[in-house]
Amino acid sequence: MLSGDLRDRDKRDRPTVVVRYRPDPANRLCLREIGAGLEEEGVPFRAEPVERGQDHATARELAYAAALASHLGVGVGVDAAGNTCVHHAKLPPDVPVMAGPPSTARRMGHNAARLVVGIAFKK
Amino acid sequence: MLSGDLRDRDKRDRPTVVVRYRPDPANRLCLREIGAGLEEEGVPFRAEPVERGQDHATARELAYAAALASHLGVGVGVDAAGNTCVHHAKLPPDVPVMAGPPSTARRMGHNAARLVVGIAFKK
Amino acid sequence: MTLVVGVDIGNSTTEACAAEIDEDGRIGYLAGALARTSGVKGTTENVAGVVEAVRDALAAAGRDPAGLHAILINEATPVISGLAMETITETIITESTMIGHNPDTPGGAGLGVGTTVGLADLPGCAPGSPVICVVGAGVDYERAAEGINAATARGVPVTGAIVHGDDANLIANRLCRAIPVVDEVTLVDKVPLGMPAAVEVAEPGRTIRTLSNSYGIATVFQLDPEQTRMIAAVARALVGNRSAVVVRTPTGDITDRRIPAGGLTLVGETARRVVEVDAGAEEIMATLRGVRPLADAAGEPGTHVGGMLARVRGTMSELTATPVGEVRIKDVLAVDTFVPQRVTGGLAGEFALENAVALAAMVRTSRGPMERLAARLRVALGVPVLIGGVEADMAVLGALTTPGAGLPVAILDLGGGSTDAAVAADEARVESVHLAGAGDLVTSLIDSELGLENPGLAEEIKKFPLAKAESFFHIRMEDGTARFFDEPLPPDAFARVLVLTDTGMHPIPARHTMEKIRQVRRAAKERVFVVNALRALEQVAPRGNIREIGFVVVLGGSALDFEIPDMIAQAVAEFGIVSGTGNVRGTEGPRNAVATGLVAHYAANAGLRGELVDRALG
Amino acid sequence: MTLVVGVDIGNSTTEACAAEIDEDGRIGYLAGALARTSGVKGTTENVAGVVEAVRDALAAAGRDPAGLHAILINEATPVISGLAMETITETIITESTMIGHNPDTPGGAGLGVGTTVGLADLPGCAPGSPVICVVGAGVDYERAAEGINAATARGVPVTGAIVHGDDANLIANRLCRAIPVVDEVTLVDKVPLGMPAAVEVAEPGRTIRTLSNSYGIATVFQLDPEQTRMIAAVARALVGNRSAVVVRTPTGDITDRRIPAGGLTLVGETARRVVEVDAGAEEIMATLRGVRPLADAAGEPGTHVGGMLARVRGTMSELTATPVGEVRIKDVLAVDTFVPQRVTGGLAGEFALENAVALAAMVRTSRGPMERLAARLRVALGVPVLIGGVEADMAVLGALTTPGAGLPVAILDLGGGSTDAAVAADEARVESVHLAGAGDLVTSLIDSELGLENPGLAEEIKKFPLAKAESFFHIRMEDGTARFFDEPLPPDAFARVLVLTDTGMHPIPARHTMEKIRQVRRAAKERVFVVNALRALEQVAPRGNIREIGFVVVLGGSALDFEIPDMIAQAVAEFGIVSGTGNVRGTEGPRNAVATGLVAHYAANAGLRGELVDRALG
Ligand SMILES: Nc1ncnc2c1ncn2[C@@H]1O[C@H](COP(=O)(O)OP(=O)(O)O)[C@@H](O)[C@H]1O
Ligand SMILES: Nc1ncnc2c1ncn2[C@@H]1O[C@H](COP(=O)(O)OP(=O)(O)O)[C@@H](O)[C@H]1O
Ligand SMILES: [Mg+2]
Ligand SMILES: [Mg+2]
Repeated sequence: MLSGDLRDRDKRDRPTVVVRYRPDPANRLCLREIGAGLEEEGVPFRAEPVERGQDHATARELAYAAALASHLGVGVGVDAAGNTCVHHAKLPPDVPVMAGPPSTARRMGHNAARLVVGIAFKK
Repeated sequence: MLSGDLRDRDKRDRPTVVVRYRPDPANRLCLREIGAGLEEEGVPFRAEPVERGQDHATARELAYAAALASHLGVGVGVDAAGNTCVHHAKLPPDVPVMAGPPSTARRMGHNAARLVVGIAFKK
Repeated sequence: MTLVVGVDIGNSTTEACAAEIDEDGRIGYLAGALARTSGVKGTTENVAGVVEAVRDALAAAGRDPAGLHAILINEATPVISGLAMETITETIITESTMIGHNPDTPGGAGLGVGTTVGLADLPGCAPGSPVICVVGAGVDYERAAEGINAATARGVPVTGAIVHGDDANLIANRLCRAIPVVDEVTLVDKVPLGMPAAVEVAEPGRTIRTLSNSYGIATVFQLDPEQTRMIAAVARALVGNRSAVVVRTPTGDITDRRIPAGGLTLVGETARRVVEVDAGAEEIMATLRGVRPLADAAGEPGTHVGGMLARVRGTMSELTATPVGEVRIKDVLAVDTFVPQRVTGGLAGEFALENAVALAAMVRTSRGPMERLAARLRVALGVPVLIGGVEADMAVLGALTTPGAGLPVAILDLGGGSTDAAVAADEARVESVHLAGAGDLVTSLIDSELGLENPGLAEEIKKFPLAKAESFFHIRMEDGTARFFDEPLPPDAFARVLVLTDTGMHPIPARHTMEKIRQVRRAAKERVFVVNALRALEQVAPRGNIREIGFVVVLGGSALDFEIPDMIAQAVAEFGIVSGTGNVRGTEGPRNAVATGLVAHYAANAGLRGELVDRALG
Repeated sequence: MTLVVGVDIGNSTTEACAAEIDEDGRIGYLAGALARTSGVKGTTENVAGVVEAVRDALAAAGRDPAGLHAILINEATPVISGLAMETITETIITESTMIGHNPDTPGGAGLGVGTTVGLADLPGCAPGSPVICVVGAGVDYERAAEGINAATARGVPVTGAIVHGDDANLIANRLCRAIPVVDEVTLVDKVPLGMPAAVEVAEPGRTIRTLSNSYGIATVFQLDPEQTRMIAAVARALVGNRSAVVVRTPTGDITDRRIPAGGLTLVGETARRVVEVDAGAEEIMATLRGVRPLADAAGEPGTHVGGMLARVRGTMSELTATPVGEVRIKDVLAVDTFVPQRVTGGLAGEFALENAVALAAMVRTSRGPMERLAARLRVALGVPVLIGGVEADMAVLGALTTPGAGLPVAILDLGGGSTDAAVAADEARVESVHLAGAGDLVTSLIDSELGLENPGLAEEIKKFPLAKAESFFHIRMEDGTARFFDEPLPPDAFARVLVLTDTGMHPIPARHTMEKIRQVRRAAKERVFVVNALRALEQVAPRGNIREIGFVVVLGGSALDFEIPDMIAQAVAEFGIVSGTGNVRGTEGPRNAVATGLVAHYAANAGLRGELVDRALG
């Protein structure tokens, strides 16, 4: 288990928010908006398509897995339709920080960043 | 990988500092002292003997693995002689927070706790 | 054995003290109780609250109400307070000379100076002369960055940008040449184009240095001394900001206007003085000291202060069923405060902290309703109701049951509407005073200074310590200690300042830091209670000399506060007298003094009992 | 074209301004430079600093030193300052009545009252009477908890504990009945046994309520009013603590002693007044206003203030090679401050904040050394050295090169040792004043109020903003913004307050919160610079009326501060005049005014040049 954890950590030597998404043309704009929200707040992130076999994961499941993989403990999940969810590694899997439809993607990016920065969420 | 992480998380539903130690009569007192330091600061912890095959790990390696396993990101490692090391999951593996001989065990416990609480270390 | 209950009807709280008195007048205190005062103090509406407090006290004492001999209520001079607040300054921007708001995430750092040009017009700009790019609503950050980069490539020095969206860093990160970018300028369309402008953004954690300095603006726009005089107010308004824009329009201006609030006429027993409300609290209080004791106060009709006092007077008249003409204002407390207000003419929802004056006024009404109340109470409870001694005398008697308190004693009763004080050299000679301003004024200052518009939350902020949720599993308290939780906090608490009430943690929906809220809270308490405590002691002390008082006993609901007693202790420490929070009967803390005093008075005057009962029944 | 360099030798900094002047007296400014002043201002030690500044200015201007026509230095009246601080209160505990320290982790919560008993003696206690258990050094927490539980089981009510080690929660967690536990009492062996005692611990984030209240202590120990008067100081000393112990010993006492610091004699030109230093800064400054202008000041021999002024005078005499008897103190600035000091007689290393007074004294020395310095400089640089106009006149000339500044102008030169001001209705009539107290006093107040004993760190705290390391990868700045790092911060920065200097982040090794350090820093700046700015303007303003000044230009090293200019702007805002930080020649900011003024003066007085050169050479 130790070695497994270490291998995983090699990938994440830099502290980043992890964005996990289902590769789908329908959510491409969302991804850009999430990234914009994170960038405007000055928090580094990396976006990763989901691995094979995870094609049925919901935005929340993706967000939670992303949070666990994040050095900063914060993850964003994006489903095929562009619904987003923000999660934190220290929260129970079924209690995400927030979630929303595609139209809220930019705000989700801001708030994922603010979770890291520790300032109050953007409404 | 997601499921692996989740299984690991089942064990640690409560946020705790993880103390990993080599089971050895020589370090029993140290463990008690580390626990005392953590308890006095009011931070929950759990102590786990190392798994088979890890018998050669140093205090620092144990501490880092413990930090990764900790919901709070803070781990303490204790080697067979009672040397202790405090580590944080967000630090590089070879840069522990602090380490010391058996006589400093109580202080290491205090400081592992303070790492969580976010107050300055005890000298 | 005679079973009696002393009852004190306060503006906010009705307190009861149950006791048995033996043949020799020795008192066995049984229990205390309290209830919310129903209706306005001294009116027949109070019956419900009194009945509740009496019932609870008897229940706590384990005594049958049927055995009750009498209810003792005090001969209160109903003292009722009113509050009003008036803004006395106003910031107005004519044309758009200044954008002084503080977006969370401006981009870049430094100072840029040039002529304002819309993004779409950049291609038409001639190389060589510096410009400030204005990016309107709906423009994507990539397009904005491309447009600016293209202009730079053509030799047009773009030195700064003013942006509608929350895009400053997105744009700044995509530029070939770093420039300061101010974003979230909601009314960006109103920024005049073709005008000289300057954009400044400070490094994180710092404040701007050029545009908040008159000579900085003068340097940027090459102003002469006369022109510099005109823009001094702009610089002043920008002090303390992290980012700012100044556009030089031909007639643009910003003014710091004083709103004529009107004159307050203070009528003393021998003198009469008028003071302008916008002169501030210090001036008003100094004038008041000059005419004291106050007989009445009036505001100039047609002015803000006129309206203010008319409102207070009207409310009092209504509550006490007294004709408006007979309502007399017997004390006034003025407090300087500030109110966050939206700047007229601002382009980005700028707020300015405007100065304001809060006035608490205290009105003394006639004794009339007390007698009617006693009659109603007798009907409701079926026992004799005696109107006992004067409230202040009773409070002194009750306070003296505090262990360690002795004569000469002064009491300070910190209530909701008024701060009352009394001094007794011995138990017979009591001097008392009722001052306007107490707990409710503190609550209302907290509410307005933090811009909460939520008095319930302000009351909680007053009464309970703060904390900040630093993660989902721990909070940090005002004193720096951390507390851990097994269950995650709700997301709406995250990174927010919380008030730790006895019914749970409540997030404060405002952008203030914990330290700021703490400061506002403590300053409000200082300005009301420390000021009033000293004012009150000064007025009741023998020869006005506080040092001649031996013991100060602090009483009342606000004495339960977690920091007010410490503040008062510190303020009177220099007089070298014993001062502390009362502990009535060694058990009740600062509560129940008047109710206890009524029982003590009754026991001591056993011989008069028959007469008093007769009077109450008569 | 004539190449000259104007040089201003300040207490801390030597500034140079290189310029070319044409036949018609038109000036072409080339470059400015600065160097640390070598040695004491106005002495021949300054040569090295001047040579460095001149060389740097010429290099920056790209000019050959061989072409230099003359060096212009100002006719400075050397003004040197001295600092001293004296504690005027002292807290002494006789016998061990009180343990007022604040351990990080006390255990339990609430109040316990009983007789003090050593852990080993618990088995001998009779059931029924409450005890406070005293746990000595080296006792294991499990043994302590077992002992207390055994006693409780036998019916001995153990109501609180006083513990040597950092064990409070370890013990409290193992008890069958919850009690308050105060730990880390280093001298626990000195706690008297067999005495009535009370232990109080507040909930996290709160402060104690009973032992910090005189009547609370009176209730606990059943004191009468006379006894209560005796313990009032104990309650006062415990205000604001999270935990405390009070032991009632027969003769125990705590006193708040005022240390007689001695009298300060202020000799004015027409009057002479004596003021006691322990009366505080306000009294001293009021007395000073009464005798102004000050001719000299003296301290009562054999007292603290006597020693203080003797030290200042001695240092000045040594530095300036003037006989002690000829050193005259021309201004004094007194500032109230406090110093954390260990309490005499404390049992747990208690600290108390003692009041102190800091005095800055300004001494004017004779002009003598300037002439010698000019001669040495001529030798060192091989060019004529001209002693130009008066420093204040030159500063005004230089300040007027600030864009937007006009007449009537006042300058405020905020230096290291002194705050200098000058006012000019026109360029010929300049009034000036030199006041004691500036940047160095701010640094020393920060150092002592925070108990740092590290002036270098205090200087950094003065000059740079603070942040707190909240994790290994981010810090939070004073204004709440966070900054992220890719590399982890060093462990010694963790959870510490950092000062963000230009050479990196330095952890502050003290237990103060960021807010506390910020407050101390800002208060020190206010008390020195705002006070001195107003004092200075008042003294130079026409008819003492600041409103008659048109423009205030703030200059000097301390005007580079990130918050002092804002503070001064705010303080003079109410006078409705233009005020801001200078921007000499539109480029130099608040630096280089005197050096620039020297050049301007030289150019304007072209006709006098020959004469001046002769004088300098003569
Ligand atoms: N625990 C508390 N902490 C701080 N303030 C309190 C507390 N309880 C009551 N108060 C304040 O006390 C005031 C009412 O005091 P009280 O003595 O009951 O008034 P009155 O004498 O007018 O009936 C209110 O302003 C209320 O906010
Ligand atoms: N960047 C800065 N921020 C704040 N204070 C500064 C800065 N630079 C210098 N100072 C302060 O300026 C003072 C020296 O001012 P200066 O004008 O050089 O003195 P002088 O005129 O006596 O030579 C010192 O107290 C120093 O701490
Ligand atoms: Mg932004
Ligand atoms: Mg402890």
